[in-house]
Amino acid sequence: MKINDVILRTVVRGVVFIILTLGVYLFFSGHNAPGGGFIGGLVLGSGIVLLYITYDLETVHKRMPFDFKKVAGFGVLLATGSAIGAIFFDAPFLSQTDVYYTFPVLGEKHLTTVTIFEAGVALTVIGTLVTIILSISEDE
Amino acid sequence: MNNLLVLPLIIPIITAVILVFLREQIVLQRIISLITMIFITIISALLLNMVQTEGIMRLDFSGWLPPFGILFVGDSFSILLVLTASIITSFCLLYAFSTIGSRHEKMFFYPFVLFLIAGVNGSFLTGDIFNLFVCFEVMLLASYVLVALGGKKRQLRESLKYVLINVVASWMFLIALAFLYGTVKTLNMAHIAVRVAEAGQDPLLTTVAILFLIVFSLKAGLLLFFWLPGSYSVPPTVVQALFASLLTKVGIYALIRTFTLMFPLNQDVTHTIIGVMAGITLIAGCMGALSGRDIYTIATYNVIIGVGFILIGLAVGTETALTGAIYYLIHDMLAKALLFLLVGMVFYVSGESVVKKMSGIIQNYPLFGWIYFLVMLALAGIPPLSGFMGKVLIGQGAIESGSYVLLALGFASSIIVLYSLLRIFLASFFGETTISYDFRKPIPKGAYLAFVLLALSIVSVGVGAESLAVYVKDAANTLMNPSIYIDAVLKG
Amino acid sequence: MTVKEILEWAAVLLVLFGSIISVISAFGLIKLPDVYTRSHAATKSSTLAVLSCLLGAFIYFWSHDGYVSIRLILGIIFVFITAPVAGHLVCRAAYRSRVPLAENSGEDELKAVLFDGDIAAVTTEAMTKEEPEKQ
Amino acid sequence: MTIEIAIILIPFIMAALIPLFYRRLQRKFIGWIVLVIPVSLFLILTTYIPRIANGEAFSHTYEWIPSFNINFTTYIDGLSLIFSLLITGVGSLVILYSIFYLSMKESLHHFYCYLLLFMGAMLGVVFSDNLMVLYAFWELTSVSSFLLIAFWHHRKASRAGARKSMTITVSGGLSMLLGFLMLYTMTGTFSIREILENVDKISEQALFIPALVLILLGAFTKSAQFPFHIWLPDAMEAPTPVSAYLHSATMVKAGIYLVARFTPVFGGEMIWFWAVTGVGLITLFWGSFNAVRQYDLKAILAYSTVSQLGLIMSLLGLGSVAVHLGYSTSSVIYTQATFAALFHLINHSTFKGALFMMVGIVDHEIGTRDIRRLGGLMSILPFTFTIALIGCFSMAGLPPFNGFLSKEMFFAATVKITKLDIYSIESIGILIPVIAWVASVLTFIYCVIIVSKTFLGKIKPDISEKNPHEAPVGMLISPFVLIGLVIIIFFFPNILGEYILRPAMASVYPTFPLAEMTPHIHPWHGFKPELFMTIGVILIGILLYRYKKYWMKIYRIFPQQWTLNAIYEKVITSSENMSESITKRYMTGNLMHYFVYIYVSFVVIVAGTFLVLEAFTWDPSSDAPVENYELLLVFVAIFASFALLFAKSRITAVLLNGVVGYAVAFFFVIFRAPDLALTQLVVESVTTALYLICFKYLAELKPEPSSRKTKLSNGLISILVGSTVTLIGLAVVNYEKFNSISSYFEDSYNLAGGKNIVNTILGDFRAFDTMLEVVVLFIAGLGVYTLIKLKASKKGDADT
Amino acid sequence: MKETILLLALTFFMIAIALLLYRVIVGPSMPDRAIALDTIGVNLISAIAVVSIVLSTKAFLEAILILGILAFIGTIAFSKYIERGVIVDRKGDS
Amino acid sequence: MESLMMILIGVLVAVGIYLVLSRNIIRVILGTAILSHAVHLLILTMGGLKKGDVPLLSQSKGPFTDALPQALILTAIVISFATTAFLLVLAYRTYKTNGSDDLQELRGMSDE
Repeated sequence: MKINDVILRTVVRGVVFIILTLGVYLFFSGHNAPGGGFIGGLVLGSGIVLLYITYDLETVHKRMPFDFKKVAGFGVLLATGSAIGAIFFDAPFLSQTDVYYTFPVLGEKHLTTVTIFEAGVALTVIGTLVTIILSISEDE
Repeated sequence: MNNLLVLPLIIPIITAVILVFLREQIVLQRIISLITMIFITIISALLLNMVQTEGIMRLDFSGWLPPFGILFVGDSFSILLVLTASIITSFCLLYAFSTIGSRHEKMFFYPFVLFLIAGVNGSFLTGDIFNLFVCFEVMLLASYVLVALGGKKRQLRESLKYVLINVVASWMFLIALAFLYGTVKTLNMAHIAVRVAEAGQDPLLTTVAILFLIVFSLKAGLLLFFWLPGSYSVPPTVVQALFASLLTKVGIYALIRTFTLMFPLNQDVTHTIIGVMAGITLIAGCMGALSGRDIYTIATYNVIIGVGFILIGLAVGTETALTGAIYYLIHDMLAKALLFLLVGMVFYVSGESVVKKMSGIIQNYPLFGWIYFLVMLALAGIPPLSGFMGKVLIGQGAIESGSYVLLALGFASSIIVLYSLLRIFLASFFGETTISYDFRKPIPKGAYLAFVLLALSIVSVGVGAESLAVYVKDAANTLMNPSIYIDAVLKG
Repeated sequence: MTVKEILEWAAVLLVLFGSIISVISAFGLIKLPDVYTRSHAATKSSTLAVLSCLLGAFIYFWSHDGYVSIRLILGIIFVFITAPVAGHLVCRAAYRSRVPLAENSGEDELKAVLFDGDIAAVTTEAMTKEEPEKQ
Repeated sequence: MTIEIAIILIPFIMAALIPLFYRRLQRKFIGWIVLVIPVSLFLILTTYIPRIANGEAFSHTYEWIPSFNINFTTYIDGLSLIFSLLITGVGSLVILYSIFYLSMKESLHHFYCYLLLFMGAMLGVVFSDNLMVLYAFWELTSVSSFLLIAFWHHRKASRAGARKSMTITVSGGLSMLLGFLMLYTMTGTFSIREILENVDKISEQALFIPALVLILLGAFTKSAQFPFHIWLPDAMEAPTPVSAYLHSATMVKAGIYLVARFTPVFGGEMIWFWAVTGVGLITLFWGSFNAVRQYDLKAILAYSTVSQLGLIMSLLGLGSVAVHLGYSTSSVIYTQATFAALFHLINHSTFKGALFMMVGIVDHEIGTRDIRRLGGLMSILPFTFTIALIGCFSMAGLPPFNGFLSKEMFFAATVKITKLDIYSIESIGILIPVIAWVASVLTFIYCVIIVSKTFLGKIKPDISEKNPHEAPVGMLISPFVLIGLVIIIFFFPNILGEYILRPAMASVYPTFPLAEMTPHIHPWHGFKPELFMTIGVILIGILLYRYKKYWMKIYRIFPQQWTLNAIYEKVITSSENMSESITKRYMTGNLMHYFVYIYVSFVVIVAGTFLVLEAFTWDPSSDAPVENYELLLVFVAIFASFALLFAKSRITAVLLNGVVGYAVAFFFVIFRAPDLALTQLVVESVTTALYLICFKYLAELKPEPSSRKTKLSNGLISILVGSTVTLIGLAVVNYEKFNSISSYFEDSYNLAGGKNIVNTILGDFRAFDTMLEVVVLFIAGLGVYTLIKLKASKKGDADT
Repeated sequence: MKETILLLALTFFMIAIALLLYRVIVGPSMPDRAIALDTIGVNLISAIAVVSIVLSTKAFLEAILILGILAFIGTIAFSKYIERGVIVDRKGDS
Repeated sequence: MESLMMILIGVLVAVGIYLVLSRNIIRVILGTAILSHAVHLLILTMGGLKKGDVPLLSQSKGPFTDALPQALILTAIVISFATTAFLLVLAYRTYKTNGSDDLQELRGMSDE
């Protein structure tokens, strides 16, 4: 017996957009307001999970053809890489640095390596979350 | 600041993640993982010598001075253990190359091993109690996966128990951490030591210390070892060997660190309890080893006996005893790894795990048999093999401090160790063989290589005890005088 | 009383109103006879409660700190969109999993369509009907 | 590298070389090549005799583990020289013998390898000055003798015998090690000589007596003293050359060596005197008593060895009174017992070695060692008969053989000791000569049995059918050399006394003037009590042998299950069974039980400490205020969690868990933790989703099948744990001795450029935690993937 | 005064939650419980808003939004589970 | 408030432990979930409750509530999430291969 999900899917299309935006927002606002790589990643991940729930594995996989294990792995590499980078500058492991850089359009922005670190964290969280959900759902 | 200190943790992690991307290239995975471990071995050997010349090293992550940031502290004790762990892992990897099989290798076996060793090394090196928890978790998560890797019926069943018990243990760790933070309001181990000393380790702090004792006992298999025999006998042989040699030792390390650095003051209470627990562990371990009818049971209970024996050293608490405990710890790591590799190989060549159902293995595999004989003697503490120095020094310490009951139990236990392992040797290795030489299952060369290397290290640790003495003595000295550690962390 | 204070009071009262509605809706959830009626209490009055409450908060922050919270507006919109969908889905799930209606309910018209008749035929019919909407 | 080190090392080097090169050698040459080593060592050692007789001693130290005072110190004095000569001398003969004894099919390389290992270990024992090195070699002798005994490891009895000897001797070794460690604790040195210098200081210490007892235990187990002798008869499963070597000259003598070596340290103690003498005498009696009833020739010899070792041991005990008395003209006479001990040590090696080789020949040629199946071999094996006759007469203490001399001295010593009035010898001292005499009678009897049952009488038919003949010359050389010695020593005992025994006496009694301690040994020394005792032995012995069948019944008095062997077996099996039943009882494999153990020990240990130390305090005055809604929230959380206990369906349970999670999140809100609230909410929802996804593969909840009693006790345990946590928590809340380090983080904007303190902690101050936690997450994700993808193949892989 | 009213409102929300908890526990059907949990979530949103007012902090506004999202996702998941026993379909349903 | 929280934590611990002592895998896992809730609250309580403002510098001048426990709990939450995910999968794999979700039946002593 097929069950249609028209209402759900229609709403979710919008909602997922909100969720993903919120995720990105949380990711960037982390340094000064609640949020950060972790929560951002979790929210983004749960947005993707919502997609999986409302659609199905195949459909979503066509739209997002990533190997989420590798996304997670890439995240870990990014986090550890940004941490280990300090070693080459003879600074203690994990030392963060920041610069103020003036972009052509955006004006002066505060850039920190913490952001790379946080991005690594977020990617890992997304990757892992989706990997777990996907692996279980694919099990027969 | 010394960035070398973080390498034993970070290199395996990065390599492990890279290996995840190289999933299909098995040969490449093997080479990279082995190179990584050798690299870490070299690094830690380097560090060990640096500690001797420059004193205790520390690395404040991001440059935040203790007690505010997290830091790694390398003293002789921790780096000795890192070194031993790295060496053992390299050898075990050699064994794994020829035995683990491509099914496992494609399922990220090497990454998980590397994660495990990263967690282990992190636990040894960290100077922050909450970070210790996190490192434990890295190690544990990797171990959960490794126990269950393979998906056999028995394996899943035992790993479920293993995971659940460890989840509860981690929970208790968190409880203890909460209480610790609630009392001393800091997380840096050296800083905790200072504050505990300031408060004179009052009753409440002692209670917290006892909580930590329970937590680490669960990890170390001190008194609370119930989970150990089941879960250590199900995973693939290499994993068993790694577990037996590394995991409980991390718990032991944590116990020693906790009760020499952070809570050394109320020894009447804490060390008495440790002593009682170690005694019961020894008795129970001996009974288990005596009752064992299959090789895995005997081997796993020997792990428990080893734990009890080492912790006698802590319970006694004199410098000699701690020196002995460190020696014995190193010995036990090497010997238990070898023992489990051998036991696994016995199962492989005979297809049997019940002692009485096999015989005459030594006729087809003489070298294999003699290496078993060697490790048996080493575990029984026969000189000049590796177990001897530790046993002598722990015994000396116990005599000095008058702990005769523990002394008697400890020495009696080595007879049981010998007896139980001798039973395997006589029944399984000696006797008539039923399989002719030509029809035997060949033992892979890599496995032999691992055996021989481990056996050589057991012999050289025993014979060359002097070359280790300077490090071990320094380690014990630091343990006995926590102010050295504290000053190194909090000053300068 | 300044405008600011009036607004603050309005906010506080809105919150109070919301909380009372919320309790009423909770009572509804307790008292109503079956899941379908309860879902009314849950989706309709609870949404009202939360909307008034969020509105109150919005007004409060606006008046108190001069802070226009986009997040609160978003939240309001979000609840506004999702609450009915959630209610719909749960009720449908309930019906499909054959949770019985209260005894004093009126006629159950869907029952014949969904469970008693030729299920395959009905569903394919339903699907063909929905086809254009889907695109 | 000095010559002493070389003496110890050469056997080891050779032992290591044999397995490497034996394939290149012809099998028959292995033995001859090996033989070179003990012979040359023996010759080298003989060069020491004159120098040591002059009172020199040789010592060299090589650092091994100087950090812990463990050094490789060799020390050769008179005492070690005797033993080393025996080891290498008898060793040469044994290897010579075994070249002919062992068939070419045996794994000769193993045999010689073990034998050389053993020889090296024994040399190490007697040459070591450092107690730890001595211990190392001591255990090595146990190990190598284990290998020798288990040489025919396809035989079950060999394995059992090897196991028993290993277990007992290693245990003894361990107790000896403990004794050594106690000595070290008292003196701060492992060097025997340095300990000797400090004897006065340590004899008053509390550890002195325990050390004495423990070291004696080591010596007794090694020397097969009662009741530890049980391993020795079983060890006879070894090839006969091994028995000849281990049990006549070497391994069992190690205990004697140890006792002699430590006599100057402990000899002054009463307990030493009684322990050594008493145990020696009991062993002497018990060994001879049991030897009489054996049927296996080797078993007779085994028990006779036990008995003879008891004799030597008791002599050493008797000699120790001299140490107690100190030097005076009247006390010197008691040193003669020790002299006799050393003398008998050599004598025993000669005749017992010969006898073992004799039995080997009989076994080799006839194919059995059972005296019930032997008889009349005199005509077939005339040379062997000669060996047996001389060896047995010497053992029985008859002239003109060396056993007579030492036996006489033994009697003399036992008689002499009764005249002393220390150690309450006056009350029970008379037993000493009595037991010695009775045991000697028994010794005489079994000696007669060996000779008569094997060689006299008629030849049994099944033996004559095989048409046996005398052994090859090669096999006879060694025993003839030994019985030659038996006779030579009788006639020229004083050469031995002067050059070999006297220097050894100096080692045992360092404070005594050497010249007075060497009695002149006469075969004839007048009508003294000892002579009458010997005559009595012979007469009564012959009588008893004649009427053996009448008194043999006494052996049946002891029921079979009460023999020491049976008790040993019973102790082992019952301890195994008991361990098994106890272990099985608590190691149920049921996770619930394991959790119960954990929680019970948690409560007992933690709460116990907490209450005993009276650490509980509670002062709610500084608590934050409680609002109504918070109270309600607490109730909601409590109710939700309680309801979880009774949830009948898993969805309900998960929903309730969700409620608890929401409540926790709201607590985070109330307690001003926005990041936590966010994380908690997301994680809670994702976890709930995970539960739901996994429920597809899991069964619906069933009511708990546990019994009411289990439920009650579980409930009690959980309440106890819960209240322990609460009570400690209440006490901790009021613990306000320190300020938190987190005030430092409040400057986060200046320090780390972030205004969210929690986030700066996570991303900067404690970024390392975050990094690792990401790794944890990654491992978990990968782990889930592997768990699902890697399923056990149907056929099941044997090992991976 | 305002504060008292706000606390009173919070108390009301808690009462509502407690009542809903009753529904979660008692059921009787799964959808009942799911609805009740959803409503608890919605009530929590309000409660968090009120707490934000009381503490006069904007730190929890994200939490409000998140909770809205999650309550929605949770309800979808539950209803899908109740309806089909599976949350994530493997294949497209067309 | 602290005392009240400690009582709540005690109750949660007791409930969690009772569940962990169950024979059914799902109950045990739920028990660990409750236990981790309890310990998170405990860590928070140990840092002191309502002692200051939300630890955001942009929102207040202080004093702030203790931020360190919050960071610790965050880490702990993530770790317990990771563990729970693994545990759940392990549980159902065990159930599928061993055919039982009763831990007493999963003793595994007799069938070997």
